[in-house]
Parts: sequence; structure tokens; C-alpha cells
Amino acid sequence: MSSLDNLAQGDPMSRAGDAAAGARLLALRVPASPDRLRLVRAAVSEAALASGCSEQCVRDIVLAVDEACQNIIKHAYHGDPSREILIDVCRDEKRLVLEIVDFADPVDTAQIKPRNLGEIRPGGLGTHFIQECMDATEYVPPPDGAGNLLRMVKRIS
Amino acid sequence: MSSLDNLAQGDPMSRAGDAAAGARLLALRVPASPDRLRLVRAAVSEAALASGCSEQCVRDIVLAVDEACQNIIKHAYHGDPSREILIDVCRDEKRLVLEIVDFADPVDTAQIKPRNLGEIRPGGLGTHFIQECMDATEYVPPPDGAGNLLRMVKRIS
Amino acid sequence: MTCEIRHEGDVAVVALSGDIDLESSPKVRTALLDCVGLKQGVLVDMSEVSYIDSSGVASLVEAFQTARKSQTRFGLVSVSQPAMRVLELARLDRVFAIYDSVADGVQGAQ
Amino acid sequence: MTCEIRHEGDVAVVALSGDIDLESSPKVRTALLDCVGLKQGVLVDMSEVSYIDSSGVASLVEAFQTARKSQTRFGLVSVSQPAMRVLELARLDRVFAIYDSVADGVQGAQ
Ligand SMILES: Nc1ncnc2c1ncn2[C@@H]1O[C@H](COP(=O)(O)OP(=O)(O)O)[C@@H](O)[C@H]1O
Ligand SMILES: Nc1ncnc2c1ncn2[C@@H]1O[C@H](COP(=O)(O)OP(=O)(O)O)[C@@H](O)[C@H]1O
Repeated sequence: MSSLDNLAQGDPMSRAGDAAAGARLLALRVPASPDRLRLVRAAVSEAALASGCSEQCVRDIVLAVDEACQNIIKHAYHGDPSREILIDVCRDEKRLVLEIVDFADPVDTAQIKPRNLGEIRPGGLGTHFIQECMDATEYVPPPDGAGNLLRMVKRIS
Repeated sequence: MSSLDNLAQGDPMSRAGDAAAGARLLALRVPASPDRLRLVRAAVSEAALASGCSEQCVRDIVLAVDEACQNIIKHAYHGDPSREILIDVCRDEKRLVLEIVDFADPVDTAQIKPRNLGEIRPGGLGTHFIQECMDATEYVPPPDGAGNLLRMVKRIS
Repeated sequence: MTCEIRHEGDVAVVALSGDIDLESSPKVRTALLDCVGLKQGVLVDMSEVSYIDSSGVASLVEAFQTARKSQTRFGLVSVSQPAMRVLELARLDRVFAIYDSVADGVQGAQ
Repeated sequence: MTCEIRHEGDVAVVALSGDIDLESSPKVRTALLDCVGLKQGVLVDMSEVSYIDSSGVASLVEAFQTARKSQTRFGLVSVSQPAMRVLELARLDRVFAIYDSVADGVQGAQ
């Protein structure tokens, strides 16, 4: 049975309609493993470049997506590389909307906060980088069957 | 409504099971547009590298996937960039299995054949490149709602 | 992809770099046909070509054939390894004149 | 990612290049802590770092703190623009000693 079944489900015409509205630039599904982050960065980088982002804007987007995936790998899946991450990049006029989905238990979002940067210690920078690099981030209700959906928005500049 | 719904459909546990078997390296959905081919090449290249392919093996895989996408863009969708292409990269022991799906009308596969290379003229090289770069290629029945599924297999070397 | 044209004597050297793909090959095609149209010898420097697909190869073939019709020279120079592999796949490595350096090509193209 | 260590006088210069990410940062961490453990001054040449994430920054911070405890010098050298941006985001651009060149760093680290 083809593993494309999940990607191909639903009405293909309605998906084509999405893309016609200029919506989706990229949808990506990868194993939650550190050696896949290069791939994620390469794909997201090209999608952001193709939508007219400057080099600095591309770098910010790539860092935020990488950090969000790392947090899923480390904290949501506790390092289990058999789990998967979905990444969706859409364009909404002058903004890129990046959605990162995992299939872990719903996280207590109150627990996810950047640490005090005054205190110098290794770790605890990921969520801070995400907030600095993005114009807006929020956890929104995930699609059926998924665990968490982090939506990040960046103005194309 | 999140565009991730299509990607997230189905039982997430069964998908996670797929990945546990070492199966899926990457699933990608992009608009059928020439300016997305860089992105496709970057992502497929990283997936092939991560699975242990040599540089030459990576280049062959990337060329074959690019040519397959080009043919969909040109011949299946007749240049309509609002349509989409799905690309799925799975590992099956020592082989990479690359599946390329479109939502066009089913093609008459008898019509898809490389031209005589003795005759020198622009064009008509794509299917030849695919055959040379891959160990095996075939059109297999596509998932529900899709048009065509080209499956290409390459031994990791 | 970048495409830079310079003139050495009566030869136009077209230096291509980066990825020549379905998106960028129309620019390559136009540049090559423009140069060939000047009835000048044309050398395509392919040392910095990281990738070329069938559409890029088609642009080279079209320029090659147009040059032949107008009896001007057309050659490739220092073809990068990835590009050479693709020319070999297309069985064009023996069809095109291929030079090791621009200097060799300019001489060969006199 | 590559990580090359050479010794200039009593300073170890660790030259990093490529992407320092969750996959490669453990190697960076080990290399830096090894050098710091020798009670040598350590300079990290970051001119060829194309990317660094929070895990890479954490490795730098850990080495920096270990060096401070053992009262050896620790500095960064010719930090690439993408890496500098990330250090700035982490507010570490004023915490680390940052030198323009290895020569400057060796002097500063005497
Ligand atoms: N996707 C996630 N799922 C569960 N917990 C998370 C997630 N992302 C972040 N967290 C929590 O927020 C904390 C801060 O994360 P972060 O700033 O990225 O630093 P670090 O990952 O180095 O701890 C983490 O230690 C973790 O407890
Ligand atoms: N995905 C496809 N859908 C429909 N027809 C196709 C497809 N791929 C190839 N073909 C047919 O096969 C022919 C040969 O394709 P190819 O060797 O790639 O050369 P070119 O695209 O330059 O014509 C095409 O001209 C087209 O008629």
C-alpha cells in the first residue's frame, strides 16, 4: 500500500484550489530525527526564497522552523525517531504562515516559555529564537489525529 | 481550516509505524511550477544523502525526480501552476523508492518513451534520463483521487 | 543561475553558473541564441554549472544546431563533472566540441 | 559540518565550518570541552559557519563556562554573519570575547 495514500486523501480538486489561491508553497512530512533537519532547512529555505524573502528573512524562518522541530524531537517525542513531523508553508499575501504538527500528547503551552537570558547557561534558547525570528506564533487546535499545531507567521521582507 | 488536514488524515499511529520500519524519508507536496524544482531537488538530495547515497547516486536520483516533475508540469498539467505534485521518498533496505504523484488524467503510458538519441534535436531527453538514472521505473495504480503514480527505484550506492 | 557574456577577440564566451533547470534554461537559451545570431563563435564556459537538466541540454542543442546552420563555431569549455555526466547520458559528449580551457577553445574556434 | 583543531603556541584554534545543528553539535561540544580540558586557551574560528542553532550555541556556552571555571581563555574568531546574528539573538555577542582574526585572538588570549 503506497505511503502516498495519506498525502493524497481528500478531494484533489479542493487541494488544487488552495494552491490556485497562491496558498501552499510546501508540505513536508519527515521522521523526527536530528539527521533530517538539514532536509527541512533546505526545503523551507527554498520555499521562502521562492516567495521573495530576503536572505535574512529566509534565515530567520529557517531557524524558527528548525528550533520548533528540535523541540518536538526532544520534548514532545523524547528522541523517538520513529515519530513524524509535518511542516506546511503557505503564503497569505505578504506573509508566510508556517505550521508545524506533531502527534505527541497535547503540550501544556503554559510550560513553554523562554528562560531569562540574563542568566548565562547552555540550553533554553529555542523558544526565544522562535519568538525573535517570527512576527507571531501560537498553538492552535491541531487537525484530527494530530497532537499539536504550532502556527508561526512571518512578514515577507 | 488548516491545509495540514490532508497531510494529517488517517491514523497517526499507523504512520508512525511506517517510519519505525525505516520506511519513509520524506513526503513533499508542492505546486507544479518550475520555480519549485529547486526546492524539490534540495529536499530529495538531502533525503538521499541522509540515507547513505554517494554523491553520484544522489545526483542521479535528483535528476530523475526533477525530470519526472518537469514532465508532469509540461505534459500532464500543461503548465498550470495551480496543480500539485506529491513526492514520496521511502527506503526499502538497500533501495530508495521514489513515488511521484499527479492529479491529471491518467496518461497513456504507451506514449511515454524516450526518442532515438542518434537523431540530434532539442527535447525528448527527460524520460531517457529517468531510465538511465534509475534501476527501475513503472507507472503503478495511483491512490484514490490521484491521476498517476510513477514509482522509481534506485539501489543505494 | 547566472549567465555572463564577454568577448575575447571574435569569440563570445558565455559563462554559466549554478543550476540550469526548467526555470532558468529559457534565459540560457535566449543568451546563446543571441550570441550565435551575431555570427560569432560561441564558447560556453560550464566550469561553474552545478546542475543541468534536459531543458538546459535542449538549450545547448538548439544553439549548437543554429550555429551549425549559420556555419559559426559553437563549443563548450571546462564542463563541470555534474554537467559532463548529463551530457554523457544524452550521448552528446561526442557531438559537442568540448575544450579544457577558454584559451584552448578560442584557438580551436579560430 | 567539519571541526578542525590546530595549535598556535599555547592556544588551540578550533575551526568550525558548515551547519552546526542538533545532529552535529554534540561533536562540537566534545571537541571544545576536550580542548578546554587541556587547560589551554581556546579560540573558535567561526568564519566558515553557515548555520548555528540553539544546540550549537549551547555547546559554545558550555565550553565558555567550563573555561571560565578553570581560568583559561575562551574566545570566538571572525564570526560569520549568519552565526553573529544568532549570537545577537541569544544576547551572547557581548558575553563572548570575539576577535576579528586568529592573530588578534592569539594576542588577546596570551
Ligand atoms: N514542542 C514541545 N513540546 C513539549 N515541551 C516543549 C516543546 N517545546 C518546548 N517545550 C518546553 O519548553 C522548554 C523551553 O524550550 P526551549 O526554549 O526550546 O529550550 P530547550 O529546548 O533548550 O530546553 C523546554 O525545556 C520544554 O520543557
Ligand atoms: N507525465 C507525463 N504525462 C503525460 N505525457 C508525458 C509525461 N511524461 C512524458 N510524456 C510524454 O512523453 C514524451 C517524452 O518525454 P520526454 O522524454 O521527457 O521529453 P520532452 O518532455 O522533452 O518531450 C513527451 O513529449 C510527452 O508526450
